[in-house]
Amino acid sequence: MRKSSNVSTETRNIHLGYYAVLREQRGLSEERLATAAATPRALYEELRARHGFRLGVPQLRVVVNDEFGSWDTPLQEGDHVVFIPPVAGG
Amino acid sequence: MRKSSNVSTETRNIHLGYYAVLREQRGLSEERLATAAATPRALYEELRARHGFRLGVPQLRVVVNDEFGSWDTPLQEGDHVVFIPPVAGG
Amino acid sequence: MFRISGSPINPEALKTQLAAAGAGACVTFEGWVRDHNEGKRVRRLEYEAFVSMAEKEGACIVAGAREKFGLDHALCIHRVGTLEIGQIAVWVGASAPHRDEAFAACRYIIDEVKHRVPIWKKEHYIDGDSGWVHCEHCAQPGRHHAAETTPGESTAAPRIKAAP
Amino acid sequence: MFRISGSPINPEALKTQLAAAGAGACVTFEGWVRDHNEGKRVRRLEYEAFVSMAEKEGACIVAGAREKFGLDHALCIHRVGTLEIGQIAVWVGASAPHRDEAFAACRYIIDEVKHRVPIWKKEHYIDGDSGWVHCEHCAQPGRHHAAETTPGESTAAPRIKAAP
Repeated sequence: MRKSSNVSTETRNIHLGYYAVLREQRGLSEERLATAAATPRALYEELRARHGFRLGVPQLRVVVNDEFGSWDTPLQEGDHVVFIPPVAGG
Repeated sequence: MRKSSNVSTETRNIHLGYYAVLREQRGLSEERLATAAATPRALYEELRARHGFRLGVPQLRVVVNDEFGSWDTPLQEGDHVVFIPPVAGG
Repeated sequence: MFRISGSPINPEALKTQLAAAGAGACVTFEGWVRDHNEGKRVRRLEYEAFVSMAEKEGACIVAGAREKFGLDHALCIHRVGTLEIGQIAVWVGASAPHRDEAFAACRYIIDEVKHRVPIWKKEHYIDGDSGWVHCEHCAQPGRHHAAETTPGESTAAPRIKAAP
Repeated sequence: MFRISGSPINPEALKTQLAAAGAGACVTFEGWVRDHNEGKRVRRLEYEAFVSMAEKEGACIVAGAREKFGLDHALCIHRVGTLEIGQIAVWVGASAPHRDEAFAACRYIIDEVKHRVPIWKKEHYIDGDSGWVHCEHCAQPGRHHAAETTPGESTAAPRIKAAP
């Protein structure tokens, strides 16, 4: 198990997918990103600061590798991450 | 207005329609009947005694001239009367 | 609109009548002839209606639902005659701006039709028996009863043994 | 079964998949593109889905409903892409021995799909404006919210002014 002091300085390659309002605000549907963010929460805050996303973490869910995940589970190299804006099917 | 003492001895021609279990028990769909029955209630009891209908008044509704009627409203010459067994559409 | 039909029901043709630019929800109910009831295996059903009264009562129910639930459109068609397993005995459709009203109205219409409209059904069983389906509660004006007949209620239904 | 579809939904073809000799009730829900929402006149809608997750979540909802309500069959298809007024955005169908279960299941499925499945819709208004429809409650896993967005909630939705 990695120590969190190490985790925060590692860099991981993350595959990001964007949908709906996040896709529009980001201006693309997917990207690969090298990030020092250790968790989905840190990653989203990094992206939010960079791209000005208006939605906050409480309004989103996160999907990691096609499973709904928790905001604080450590990210792994190569993870596929999607932040899910509030849905409105039907 | 007729006095009820007279009503009970008058004879009226009533057009009867039968449906479902009453039609089967009567063996026909409609008939014309000259009856001394003054009300739908009396008429049904007369028919029940004659034909052995198993349903009682509390299980039925009565329609007089294409309107749901009351059991004790005096019948008039030429009335069209249908006793409605419990329904089961759908 | 409510109608008694002696010929098969065509759901698609009916549903087009529910279209409205302001409608966001359409709910339909179809009653199908089922191969069993209360533990007995059913071969077919026969439906009989007091047509003039059925159409009057049915129209009243459907118009009432339109008003009560603020519907765009509502329709109900009920079959009469002999129906085989899988055939549509009754079709109800309701369209409304939102789904709450469309669901509630569709349910309301089929419940009221089953309780109030003078239509009767006779079940013909695999074993040759047959019986009129009803429950005594239905006969009480204004009284509601369980959605389906129950074993206790069905014992009141006369059973007519088929000729051998 | 749950499916995301890029082409128009064909209700009749779907409904034949619900047939079962033991089914006495079939309830369907169609979500139609409505010409208005929250007082704004709508020209068309755009639906977008995270397809792999939507189909996984949707399949889970439909299978859960089959189990929970003892259904014969259940299906849900959701459109993506650009839809005009009157087109079918989503279709849900459920068949069951009795109507209680068919109604409850159909309602359950559309409610869960609207709350949980990663599908988004953008409204394009007659006045040239557009906006993603959502409410903040939807983002809370396991939380239910009102059936439709409300004016208070919709103010949280980013509005993107169309190019003149």
